[in-house]
Amino acid sequence: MKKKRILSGIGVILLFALYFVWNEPQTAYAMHIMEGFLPVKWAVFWWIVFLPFFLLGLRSLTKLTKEKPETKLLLGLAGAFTFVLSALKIPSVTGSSSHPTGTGLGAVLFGPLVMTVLGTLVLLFQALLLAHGGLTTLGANAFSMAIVGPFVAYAVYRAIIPTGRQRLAIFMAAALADMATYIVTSLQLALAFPAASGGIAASFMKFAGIFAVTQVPLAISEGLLTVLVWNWLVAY
Amino acid sequence: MRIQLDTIAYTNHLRHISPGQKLLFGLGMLAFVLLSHTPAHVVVFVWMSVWIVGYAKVPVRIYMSLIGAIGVFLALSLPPIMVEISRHSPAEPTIFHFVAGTWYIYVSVKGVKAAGILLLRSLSSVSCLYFILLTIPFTEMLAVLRRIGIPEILTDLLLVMYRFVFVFLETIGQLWTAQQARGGGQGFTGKMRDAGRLVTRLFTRTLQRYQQLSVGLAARGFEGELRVISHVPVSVSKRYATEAIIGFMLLVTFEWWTGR
Amino acid sequence: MEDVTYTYPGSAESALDGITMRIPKGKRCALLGHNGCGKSTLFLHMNGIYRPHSGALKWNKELYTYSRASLAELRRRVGLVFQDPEQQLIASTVAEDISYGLCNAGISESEAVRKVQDALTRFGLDDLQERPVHHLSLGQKKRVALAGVMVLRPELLLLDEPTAYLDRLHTDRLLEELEAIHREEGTTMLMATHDIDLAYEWSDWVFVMHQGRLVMEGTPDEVFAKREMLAEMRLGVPLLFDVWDALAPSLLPDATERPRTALELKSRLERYVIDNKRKMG
Amino acid sequence: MEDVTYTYPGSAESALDGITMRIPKGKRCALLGHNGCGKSTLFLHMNGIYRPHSGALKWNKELYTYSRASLAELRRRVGLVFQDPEQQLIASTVAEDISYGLCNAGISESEAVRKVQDALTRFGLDDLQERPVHHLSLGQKKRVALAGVMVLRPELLLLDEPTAYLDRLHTDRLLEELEAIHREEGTTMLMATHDIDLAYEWSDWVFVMHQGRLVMEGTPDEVFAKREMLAEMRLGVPLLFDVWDALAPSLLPDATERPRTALELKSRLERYVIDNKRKMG
Repeated sequence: MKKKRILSGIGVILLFALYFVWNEPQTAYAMHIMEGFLPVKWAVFWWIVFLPFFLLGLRSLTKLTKEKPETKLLLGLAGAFTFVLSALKIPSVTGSSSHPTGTGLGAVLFGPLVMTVLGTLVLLFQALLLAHGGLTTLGANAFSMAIVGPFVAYAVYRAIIPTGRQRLAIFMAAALADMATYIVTSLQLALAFPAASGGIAASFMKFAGIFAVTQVPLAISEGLLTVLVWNWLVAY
Repeated sequence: MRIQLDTIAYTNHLRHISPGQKLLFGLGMLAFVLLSHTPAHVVVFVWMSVWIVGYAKVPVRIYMSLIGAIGVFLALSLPPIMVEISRHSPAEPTIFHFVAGTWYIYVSVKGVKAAGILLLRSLSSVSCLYFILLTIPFTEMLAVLRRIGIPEILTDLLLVMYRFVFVFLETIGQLWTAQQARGGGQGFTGKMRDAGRLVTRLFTRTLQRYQQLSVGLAARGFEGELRVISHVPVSVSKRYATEAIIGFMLLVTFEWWTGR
Repeated sequence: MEDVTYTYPGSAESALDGITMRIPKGKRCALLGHNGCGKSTLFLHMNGIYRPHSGALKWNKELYTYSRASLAELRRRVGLVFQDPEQQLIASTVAEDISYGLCNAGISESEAVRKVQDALTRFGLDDLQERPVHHLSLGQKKRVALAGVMVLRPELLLLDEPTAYLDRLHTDRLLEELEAIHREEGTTMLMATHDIDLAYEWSDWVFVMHQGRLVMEGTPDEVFAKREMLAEMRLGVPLLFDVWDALAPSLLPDATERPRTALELKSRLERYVIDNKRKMG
Repeated sequence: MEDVTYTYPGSAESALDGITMRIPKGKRCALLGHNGCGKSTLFLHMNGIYRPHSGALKWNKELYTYSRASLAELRRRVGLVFQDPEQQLIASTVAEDISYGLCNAGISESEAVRKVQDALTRFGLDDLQERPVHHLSLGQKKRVALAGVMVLRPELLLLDEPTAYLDRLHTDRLLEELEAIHREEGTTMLMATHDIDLAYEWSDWVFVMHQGRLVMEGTPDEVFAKREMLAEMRLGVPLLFDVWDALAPSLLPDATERPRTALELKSRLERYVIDNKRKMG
């Protein structure tokens, strides 16, 4: 009996290992909630949460471009740059490749409100050109990636920069923005799909636990990459 | 570098049908999927596939691989929903379960059912999304957005982004090729540094592009507006409109019938 | 009448160093010089994008005023085609991009649609009009950029290295198009290039710039006859010119006109060979 | 010995359509063809970046294996200089960029530093070594790109349109540098270009590609003698070749060698004129 239990334990571990190996190449999608995945009430809910931030960002953008029309071009190019980054494969600590989000760097460079609008447009492009994410789930995805990510990055950067350790600030901003995004995504999924036993909290542990395997190394990778880029940019 | 979905959108056989009509249809079906139940999902998936493969003439092989990729991803997202972890032995019927220490790990019949329903709903809404992506070129979508009164700042940003997404993809592809040709991409640190260099170079190129573009557009009389005249096909096909409306009504009836 | 006088003592980089030039109306002019000699900077001045630190520019004897309205007017009259078409194409399809300048000029929509159609036909872009810009080849992009500028019917067309990176086939096509524009609309043209063979074949008038200064101007024959100066700047002499100079004094001492294309040279030589044989015979 | 055989029946775009070619060792070869005829695709195959859909490539009679180690080895042996240096320069400063290939080749740091210094001196880049790449002129960028490849001492150097968009001054300098490399190291070179005058002047062996096929190869004299074929592809014939063909049969019936540069033509003609006068006199 005891032997059987150990065997089945090993079986579970093997199964999960296999699952993660499979899951790894799919990280491109992992931070996005697919079209149709959220029940309608949650899709609507996240749209409602997302819109005020978006409109605020839009207002500050409009003011900015009224004063200097060329800003429009700069922001458009920055958006294209962010989109291309998100399509770029970067090496992940676990070995295979993964995708950076670029929201950390963007928030530090342009400020979180502007990045909210840009990030949303990037998500829209991903949905429309690559079928990553979706239209009805855009509210939820934009909330986690284009609002929480940039605000966390900006707050972390502002908090650490007075200590004078700029590289650490950049690393933490980029890495924690990624982490925050993935935690919020897990929460969104947990709210939509509470576990039969243990409810939302148990469900959150499941989603967060599984994403952790791919997203934590990715967050570290993105942090490192952002620091590298920052070093080169500052040097020249 | 090209993006496959974008390229197909410019060559599909429904291209010359009014984008408004197609967008309305696609979004309408998407909303319907979110509000309806499983039997209707299956019907929608089949019907949208007929639109995409039959009417828009998207090659079956490409469509299958697109759906396949999404399917694999969806299948991988399902285990967290099916698997339950509890300290108590499961009260509901299970398909299998393990005991690991003091924890019970099990998959319940109810969980599998829920996952199956979710899978079908996702697939059928993805087919609606694909209908929009594969039949409406982005430029025409932009024209529709302009017409329905999306703020100018957004459409302008989308215009610039769309134009330069491809320029930058090209740049990044070329830089990557050059790194390969010069023996790059060896080991983790090597790959990391290469990726960092790529991003840095792309960033400086982006700033250069910005300067060039400001000058280039100033020479063409840029004063803050990016207005263009879009040539958008306006032909509303009666044949397709009829099928869409009748089909939609049948679907609503079907949903009402099965969803009670 | 076309009359641009322009002086501009150098900035820190002294991109332009006290240039005074006058572009003859209705002529095809070439502006020769190495990369980085100030050709592009000069163009951006003529288009009113840069303002000279000192000196002034004139259009038809009137000074540039740099007010908003006059700038818009100026940019309609002076069309600028950049070397890299990526720099000036903004919209996502060919037809939309061509309409961009028209929209800025405040032309009514129906009028603009008609003009875009004309331009599409004129430049053989009919089949491409709905094509997204990122599906075009370099030669096609250059053609779209040119069409987008010509649709405004500028009186002066500035071309910055229009043949750069094009192969001979596409260069020939572009030159044919320029030729047709010049014939039909009489547009004054100024082409910056470092291809002296091209300048020799194409232009009525040649300017030579070196290190921010205008060092020579004149008809192609006058300019290319100053071999020492050209050699000093290492600009070289057109191959045809060279070959002709090698041949003419001994073979055709009474020839007055130089051949401008390889074809012309060839037929002249063939005629000479026949004449010679007759004499001998 | 150099021996690349390569067959590749077209993909959907059929960029390369069943090409078989063999690059003669130690020669300076030119690869002629229009933009988009498949020249760049071919180069990327030779460098092992693309794998043929069918057919195979060989290096010294050995098949390409595409294993990690053999690819690294291959890329050390086959250096590829891209047309647009923007595309090839990866690092931020000149010295850093030149060291990039060395670092990848796993050469020890002290050795690498020495080699970078050599290369800097060799290509006259000493003064620029700390300069960020985006502050360089086009000519300088091309030189850095060439230095970054040559520092690995490849046995075969692939040059994609090296003179595209360079002015004559910089073209001459580049050709001088290539000449020096060829003389000192005996590197086999293959230059893709659409400048037939350049190909005629520079190369020992000429390949002509058209629409993904290799349509001709031979010595420059052999290839350019096939006028009809070249005309059909609208590639043209070198000017000097044309002139010589028009003159030689009647003036110098016993001439066997064609002149390759304008200077050579000139001296030949002068000699002829003198001879002639003496005969007449």
